[in-house]
Amino acid sequence: MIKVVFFAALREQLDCSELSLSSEGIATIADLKAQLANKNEQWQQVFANGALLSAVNHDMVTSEQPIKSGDEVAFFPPVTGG
Amino acid sequence: MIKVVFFAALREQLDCSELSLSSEGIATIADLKAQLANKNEQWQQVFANGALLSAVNHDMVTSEQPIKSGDEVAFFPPVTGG
Amino acid sequence: MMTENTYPEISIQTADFSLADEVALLEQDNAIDGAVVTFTGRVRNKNEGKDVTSLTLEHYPGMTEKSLAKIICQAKERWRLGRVKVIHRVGELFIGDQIVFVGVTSKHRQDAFAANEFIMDYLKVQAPFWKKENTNQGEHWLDAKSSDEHKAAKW
Amino acid sequence: MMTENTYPEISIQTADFSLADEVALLEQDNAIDGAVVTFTGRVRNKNEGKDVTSLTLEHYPGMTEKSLAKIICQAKERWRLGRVKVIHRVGELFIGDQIVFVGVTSKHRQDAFAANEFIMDYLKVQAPFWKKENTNQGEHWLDAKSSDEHKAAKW
Repeated sequence: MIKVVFFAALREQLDCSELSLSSEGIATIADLKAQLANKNEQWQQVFANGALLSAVNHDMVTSEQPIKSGDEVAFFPPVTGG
Repeated sequence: MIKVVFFAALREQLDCSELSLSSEGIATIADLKAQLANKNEQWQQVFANGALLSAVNHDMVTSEQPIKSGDEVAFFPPVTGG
Repeated sequence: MMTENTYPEISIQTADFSLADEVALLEQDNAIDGAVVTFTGRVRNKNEGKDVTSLTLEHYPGMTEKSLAKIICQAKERWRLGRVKVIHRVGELFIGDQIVFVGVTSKHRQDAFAANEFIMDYLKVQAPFWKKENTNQGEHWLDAKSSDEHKAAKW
Repeated sequence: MMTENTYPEISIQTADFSLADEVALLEQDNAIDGAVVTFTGRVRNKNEGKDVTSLTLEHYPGMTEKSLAKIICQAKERWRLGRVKVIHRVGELFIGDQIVFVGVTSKHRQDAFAANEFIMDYLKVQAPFWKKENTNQGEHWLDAKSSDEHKAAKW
């Protein structure tokens, strides 16, 4: 299983802060994104945003990043703290 | 009259913190320096130091700076505060 | 296991902090560092022409600490630093409230200035915090500024 | 006539100062500035390999205030600043004692960082202060550092 978490505007748009899904057929962040976008039109729209950032196990990564069962993957908008 | 003040190492080397002298024959800082250096060998040596800084009426100036009666002239080593 | 002391240089908290106490800790038993630079970020009453009433700060627990620890490490690699402390508040904050503190000591001022600004510039683009602005015209998530990307890129 | 308030942004004093109080004054009734940067310079226990016991700070009253006021003016011309405060102590100071404080507020952090470092860099080469170092090997006046000239020249 892969744990997926969402933050800030993204969490509100999806009305979802966390979900788990099977790692079957998911080799990279790009695969995971494609599968999530497939859920419905709303999710498709949200994941079409090229500015979204992703992290695996608390490290910022690119779409090519390999992922595996047990990983915690996060999607969120560009950060605005400080 | 011109008021002349000395600070820090310079004041200690000259063993003098303040003196007044006539502005006669003194048109610039360079003139004043030459006259002070003329006092004795000790003063000559001290004023031979090219790193000395000068100020007229609390503004840093160069040797060419004109001075006149009533001015307060200061000589001191490079500053080391902060 | 993560304990409270995993990242002693980093604190993510809802509570306010005391600048004086933080600087006292940076200076305590520290007679070798002559320079102390602090940055404090506060909630402003205006942003892009709108009247702000409060900010709500969200973050990604775990990743926040890890990303800040990485930024502090990079700063220590680049400059001769003594002590470092980074505090970031989360939750709802009001006008004039302190949001973030970065404190750095060093033997020399140039290192302290550079490292402090570096940490802030990277915090702004890499640490997972998000601000929702509450204004008299409603609430909205702030957009990231491209100027912040440029500041971080210049180091 | 010079009154105590001729230079409200500048204080030359033998007494110690409180970082917290100074920052509170910079922030008081100031909801437009989101960034506060402070620099504090302290007496170090070592300098160029010698064990320092204390420093004696001399200055040129009148010129000190005038030169600092000029530096602050230049900073305000160059960056969008809110409030500025510069404090410099004189007399005998011991290990760990605060020597100098520069506090700056601004709407934006970049201006606050740059202006604070600019003020310190210029104070170091233009404000008439001199340090006599008292060490276990006797006392001596400190020499100016050419690196300080270079720092000021780079602005």
